[in-house]
Amino acid sequence: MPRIGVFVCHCGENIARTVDVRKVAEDAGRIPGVVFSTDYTYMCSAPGQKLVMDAIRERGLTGVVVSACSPQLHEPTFRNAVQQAGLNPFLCEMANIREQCSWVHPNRAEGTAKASLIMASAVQKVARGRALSASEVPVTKRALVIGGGVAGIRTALDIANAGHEVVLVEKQPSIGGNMARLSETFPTLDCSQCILTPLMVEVSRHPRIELITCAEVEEVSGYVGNFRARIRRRPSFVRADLCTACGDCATACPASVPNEFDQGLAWRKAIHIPFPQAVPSTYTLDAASCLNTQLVSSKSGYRVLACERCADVCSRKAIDYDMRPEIIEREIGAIVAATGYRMMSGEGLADYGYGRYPDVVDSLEFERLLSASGPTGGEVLRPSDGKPARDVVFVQCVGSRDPVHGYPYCSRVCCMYTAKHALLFKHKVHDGRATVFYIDIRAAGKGYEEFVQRAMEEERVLYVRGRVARVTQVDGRLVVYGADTLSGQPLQVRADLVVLASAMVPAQTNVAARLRVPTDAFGFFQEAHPKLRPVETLTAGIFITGAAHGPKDIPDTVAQASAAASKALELLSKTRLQREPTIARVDEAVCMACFECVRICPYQAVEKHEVRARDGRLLRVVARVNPAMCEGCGACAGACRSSAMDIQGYTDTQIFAQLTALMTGAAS
Amino acid sequence: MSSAETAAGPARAAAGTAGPLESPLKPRLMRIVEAWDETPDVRSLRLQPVDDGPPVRWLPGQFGEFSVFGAGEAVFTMANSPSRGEFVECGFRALGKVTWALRDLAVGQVIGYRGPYGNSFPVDSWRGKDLVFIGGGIGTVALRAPLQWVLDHRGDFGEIVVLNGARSVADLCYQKEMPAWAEVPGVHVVRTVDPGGETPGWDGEVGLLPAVFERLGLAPGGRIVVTCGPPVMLHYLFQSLEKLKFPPEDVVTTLENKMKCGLGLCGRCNVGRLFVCVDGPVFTWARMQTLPRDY
Amino acid sequence: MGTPSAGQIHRLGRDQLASWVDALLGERKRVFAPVLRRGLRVLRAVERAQDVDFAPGRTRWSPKEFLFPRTETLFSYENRDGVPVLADPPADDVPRILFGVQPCDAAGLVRLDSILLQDPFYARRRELTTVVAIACSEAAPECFCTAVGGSPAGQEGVDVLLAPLETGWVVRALSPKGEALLAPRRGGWETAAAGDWEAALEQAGRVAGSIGRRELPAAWAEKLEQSFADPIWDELARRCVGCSICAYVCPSCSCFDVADEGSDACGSRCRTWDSCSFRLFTQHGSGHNPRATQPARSRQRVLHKFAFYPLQHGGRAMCVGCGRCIRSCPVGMDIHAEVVEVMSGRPEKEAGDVQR
Amino acid sequence: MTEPTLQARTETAAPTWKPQIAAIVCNWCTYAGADMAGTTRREYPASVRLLRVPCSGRVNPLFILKAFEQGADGVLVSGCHPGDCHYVQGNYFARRRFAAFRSLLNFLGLDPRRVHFSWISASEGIKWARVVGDVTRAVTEAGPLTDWGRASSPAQVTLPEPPAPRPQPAAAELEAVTGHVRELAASLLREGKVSFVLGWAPGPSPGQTIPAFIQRPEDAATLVFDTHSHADLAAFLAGPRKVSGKVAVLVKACDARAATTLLAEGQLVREDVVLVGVSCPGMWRDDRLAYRCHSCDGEVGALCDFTVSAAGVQPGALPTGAKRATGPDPRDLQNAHLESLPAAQRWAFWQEQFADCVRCYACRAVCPMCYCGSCISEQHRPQWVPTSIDGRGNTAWNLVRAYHLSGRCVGCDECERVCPANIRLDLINRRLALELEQRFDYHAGTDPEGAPPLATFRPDDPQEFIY
Repeated sequence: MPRIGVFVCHCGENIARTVDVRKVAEDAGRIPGVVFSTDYTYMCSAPGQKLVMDAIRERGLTGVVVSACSPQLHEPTFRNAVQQAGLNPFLCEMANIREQCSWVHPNRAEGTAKASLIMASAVQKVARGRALSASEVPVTKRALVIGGGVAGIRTALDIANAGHEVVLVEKQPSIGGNMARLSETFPTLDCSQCILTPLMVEVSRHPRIELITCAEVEEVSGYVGNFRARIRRRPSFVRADLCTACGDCATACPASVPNEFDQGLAWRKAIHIPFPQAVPSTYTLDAASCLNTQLVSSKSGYRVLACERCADVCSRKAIDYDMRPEIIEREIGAIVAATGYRMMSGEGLADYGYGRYPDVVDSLEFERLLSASGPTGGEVLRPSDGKPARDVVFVQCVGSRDPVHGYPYCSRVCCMYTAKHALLFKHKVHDGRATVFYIDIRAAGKGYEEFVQRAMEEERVLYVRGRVARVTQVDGRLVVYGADTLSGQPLQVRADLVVLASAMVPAQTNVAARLRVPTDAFGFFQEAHPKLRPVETLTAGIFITGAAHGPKDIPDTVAQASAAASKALELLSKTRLQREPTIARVDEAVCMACFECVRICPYQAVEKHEVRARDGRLLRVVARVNPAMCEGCGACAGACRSSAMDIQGYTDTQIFAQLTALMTGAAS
Repeated sequence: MSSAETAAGPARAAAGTAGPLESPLKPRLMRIVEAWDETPDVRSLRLQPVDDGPPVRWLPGQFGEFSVFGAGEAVFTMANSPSRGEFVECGFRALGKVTWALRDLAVGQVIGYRGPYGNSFPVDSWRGKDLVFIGGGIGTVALRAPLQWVLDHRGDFGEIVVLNGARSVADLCYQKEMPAWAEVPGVHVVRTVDPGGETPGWDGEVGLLPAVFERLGLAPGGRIVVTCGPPVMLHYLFQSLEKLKFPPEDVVTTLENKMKCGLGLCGRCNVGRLFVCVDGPVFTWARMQTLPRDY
Repeated sequence: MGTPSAGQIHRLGRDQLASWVDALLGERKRVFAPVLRRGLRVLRAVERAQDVDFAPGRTRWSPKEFLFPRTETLFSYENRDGVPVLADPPADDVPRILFGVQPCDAAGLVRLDSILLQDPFYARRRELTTVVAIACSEAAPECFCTAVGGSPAGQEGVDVLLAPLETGWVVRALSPKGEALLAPRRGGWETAAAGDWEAALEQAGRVAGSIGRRELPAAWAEKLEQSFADPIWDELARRCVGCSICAYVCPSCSCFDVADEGSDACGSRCRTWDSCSFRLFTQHGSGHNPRATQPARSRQRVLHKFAFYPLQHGGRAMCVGCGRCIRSCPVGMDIHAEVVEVMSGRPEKEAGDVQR
Repeated sequence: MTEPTLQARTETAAPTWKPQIAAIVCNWCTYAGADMAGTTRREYPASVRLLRVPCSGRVNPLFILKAFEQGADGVLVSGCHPGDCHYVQGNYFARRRFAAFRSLLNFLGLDPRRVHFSWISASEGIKWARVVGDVTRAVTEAGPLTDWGRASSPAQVTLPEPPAPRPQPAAAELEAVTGHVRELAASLLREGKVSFVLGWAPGPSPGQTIPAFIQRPEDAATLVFDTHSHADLAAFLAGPRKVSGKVAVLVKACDARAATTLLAEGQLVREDVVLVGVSCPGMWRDDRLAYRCHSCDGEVGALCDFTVSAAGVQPGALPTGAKRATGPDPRDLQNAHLESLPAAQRWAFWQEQFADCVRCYACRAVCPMCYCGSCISEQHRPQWVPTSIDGRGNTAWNLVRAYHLSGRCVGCDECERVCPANIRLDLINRRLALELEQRFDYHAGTDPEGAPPLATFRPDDPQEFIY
């Protein structure tokens, strides 16, 4: 039985000037269920709050309506006050008669009448309210980081350094990601490996980081604080505990294939280590290129090994042809996706001759050509014939900002690395000629613009504003057809090497699907809010960082990695999670299992729940809301035809009663 | 046909020019003078007429239509005996629109009441006999009126056993009153909860009502069994009674079919050719055996 | 003009019937008569005789709604400072005439009377109502009044019976109310020729003969009641989809719901048609439902008409055989066929019963 | 109905009359925007009363209906701009629902000046004041809403009746189909592949067929297929009418679409049902081709396990090749005529139809899409649909059902066929289906895997109706 108190605030003159507050309080007194109503100058003041608290205690109020200002302002104040007086905070409602009444309606009669209706509506809402309490879920204090590039490394280290366990899963045999491939980094030109390797080593040695390479997250179930990850590790056929990375096996191995770490510009053996500084520092036998083609497909039964040279030469007997894929399951509290990017490939690059002419390379390939540890030892040699390149043309916005051939977005880093490429090239080939085709120069980072200016002015890199139409080969030399939009002239430039600043695209799109979090149209992870929640996803407990979220450079990636780590830590720092109680609830008796709610819920908070009889027989399947994941938006309730779904604190019953009160002043 | 046949014609004359009619479904206004929770979901109300008219009269077992204006009507048996008839009491569980609205009302608020309707417990025919009251859950509410009647006319009846059961201790109705019942000489009160429903300090019985009843070892001879409870409980209780050879004529219960009018008009409470609201709600088990299974 | 004589049978030309309707309207009587509206033949309060459709055949709805409205306010309430104030609905004392209904509909009103006359609202309207029925000149395939003791020229519940002749109508008052209705007109009306009435009855007899459906004897009631637990009901009503068309077109179905319309501040308590075919009709608040399945609900309607009601009300079936429920049922549920089917399946049936 | 049960509002438009407008607004944007208007003391009419909900996605469009029922003269629903939703997607769903519901209200002839939608951000106090001003002006022009649940004047509408594109089929063709249906039914039962065959059999009235549940092979001979095999038997596949056990069901083109939708909504277990498509020459109603059949070539959908035509039984959903002549859909022609009328006349037209509704719920009972075990009309906390059989309750019921069918109705028109009050429910359902077709390129009953149109969105969905 409701016993509601209504407290009408004058807000000094702010409300009282145009609203007859006494009349509103009197009107309140006439509403059935209202047992106390009064007005006061400043309800939010200490005496005002005491008035509310005393009335709750003395009159046994079961609901409170404060007719005052906007709930955005003082709802927390009064909910706190009523809680102190022993009343559930969700049984306190604000009737906003200031911002939405006295301040906007100068006519006293109209203002007063409307204020009474607003108050009556709040009374009806409280009268049909129920005490709500936050639900709690436990938190597993372990994070899963997917992707071992610089983003994943930084996140993993931050979380581990803060004292929580981390499972770092990397698809490749080594962590390091694309950053390990880079030669030097803009704008400081420090060596990429030199700054990354220490972090990689720190990861490998960290007592709280479990590094799982050659592995992919296959399935994630559960919810915030309580995920369960199923990780599949491919066999490396080399026992990490025995391998000393001596390299004898690779020397002996007869099978050579292009080295993907060098973007295919060099060769490696079937048994190999991706690069000298790889972490873990262990050789891996690549089953796809090994002569023993049955390694993976055979089911441990009858198998003939065609070649055992690596095993023969391995003094530690680390080679194990019988190694099988391994399923690793881990309980996880928070997940950070750092799956990174790859360079755009395919049809969109055809006009530029990429794939047709070996001397048309993309920027990551060029990084390897520039790298001292790369296939050419840092010399800029043409892939076609290994001769030094003297004329190099750099093309920006290849596939980026180009919805027709590629993607509408800007890849953000190309302007800077192209300047770096041109500059490094000029450092290596002093009399070389570097031409850059660009549309705009976007150099909005610390020291970035200066860096580009340096390339243009000090290194005399020729910047041509215009798009490149195509690249062909004439008489064995590449010709770049473009236009100088500043002069309006068509332009042809001969080149020994053409470097394409191709668009950055998401490296993996299946991870988002496995995590059941949305991506944008291009496969980049969708953040929960573009401004306010940039490293969270709509699914509580799943965070994103690095280029998986969108193209970004190393400083931004590292900053975001730490941001994601801090959001994950916020979660892991709690033993139990408190969730807002104003969330969806299903009347399972009414649910007809059309599961539109499941389709609609942006948070994956609605699940199909099997109702079973005592004997285990499946009776029916109904929707059920996971309180740990529901944010209370109500999109499900707005769709539910049988009205099985309702939002606590904003129930259909409350809304109907409020509408009635707003229109008639009465209860429904 | 009476007076002058006016221009309006004979039909009008036949009807007369009487004023507005009053519906038999129009309730009397009653004020809530007391309200309390029996269990977490069973609530009791004590009502008194708003007007100064004659007191409300009824017989044990009869029911009324209680209404909240704006929500509608619900049927409850009068929960108190007319021998304590200065008030009308009812007990109910909040299950639908009306009962939820009723539950939300405060002392002092006014509701509608009409009745009494239906037949009553044949208390006169029980004179001199031993009685067993068996109430399950909310069903106990329907037994309170005849029980109070019997207690108020203690001398007229023999030994009395009250078996009051519920799913759990918290769900047991009339826990506050049971000690007083037990104090009346010759009244034996047995409380029981379903297995799993007991609390650590529970000193009553544990077991389903029919089983506990069997354990009591009461012999049928001339003993009247008065019972009310959920359909499934009655089903098993009747099996027990059959096993113990209680004559069906000596077993009395009430049927709780859904009703709207209480007058045998609205058509929904019938069990075969009988209307529970008029021919019931009190039936002997013997009578029920002649009825189609429509309850 | 000669002295009108009670009991006299008259003969009306085609136009005379219409002018009678107009005259009744002129007396400020409310006349409900068949009209064609949106492709429906329905009874409506008419404002002029030319709107009336005197063609034979049933109307979509029975006339019961004019005595037992679809929704009716029982009283209104208003909360005045915490105390509800109740007010009775305004009285409506206008005399009314159900003009041109079928004899089965008139019989249906008699069934309604047996249930609802104890309600003063119904009783008042019933008192104010005079029933002018038209004897049927044809039977629809679903008609079976003759199977339940009725007739195309049935007189039960009829105050004035009109029967079609080749060239007009024969009119006869069958009750004091009917007499009273005819009294002011007698002077202007031609007396029926000898044999007119008989000719009309003969015509009705021919119509009766065209109804092919077998009799459903009142004596079946008890046997039907015993069929309650027969699994045949599950078979028969498997296709029943649970709408309430049967109950709402029925001239004798009278079940209702009582519900409040409005807020706690003001509103009214209303009585609204309800139907035994709805799940919620008998479902308890606890969720228990004595009639949990659609066949169980369908059985209730048949048994109410042919077993429970006759056993309560002196033998006659509640059904008057108008055939509306059969005609309008979305899935062709046939109450007549159901009764026959159940009885033919009763193991203890008496041969004579079914043959008859 | 002639008894005075309508509780019409008797309020009249006095010169001082001011409208009451319900504004349902989201917490994060519009409510804050309204606060901003207050903080900056930007005056606006006091006609608008706010109801705060978490998100415009929380707004069940039926709240709008409820507001009118409770006496609102106008309704404004407002949320965050697309892309700004606090819950990211709520307003996108809301936008689709509002488009459907608004189109329904427009079609029924509710004065379009009474219903408004807007996106107003937390910083747009000025926009809030302006929108409230505009809405108030529009509702004031529309005047007091006095005809909710009733027609204020006779509608006097005659709908055009187009000629049928094809004649009645030859009896021999129907007999051949009937023969094959019987054979197939008998063999399915004989081989124990199903426990029931659900088909059509002759009914008690001449020319009528009724749903038949055939259990024994020898009873298959009672099945018929003719131009009156109206019943959409998919209605027996889900919800409270669902037949238990493995069942073979005969479906026409429209019924097959219903089965497809049931599948899409997870109500059918595909393995439990054998769908037998019947090549349909069109159904006849009172000697006219049923409206829905004019534009239908009779070919069953791709889902069927068998297809029966005069030529015989084919396994799978192969086209029978018996493509029938088609013409324009008469429902569209009639709707076009209705929409050419002034809104007030259209409102009167529909109110006259709804006034005859007796709430027998036959429309619901025969509808394959109405599978809710507990229909919203049977729920009383809160009371979505008033119980009373009057203009108010009937309008609520018919609006609720129409909205709940939007994007789901496959146009079998069974509701309209069985309606004892001849309410043209087919026109309403058709109009909404067309709206969703045009807006969202969605055709109900064609894709067993696709998301229903109101359970999905595109960020660039049209929003021409939103301020």
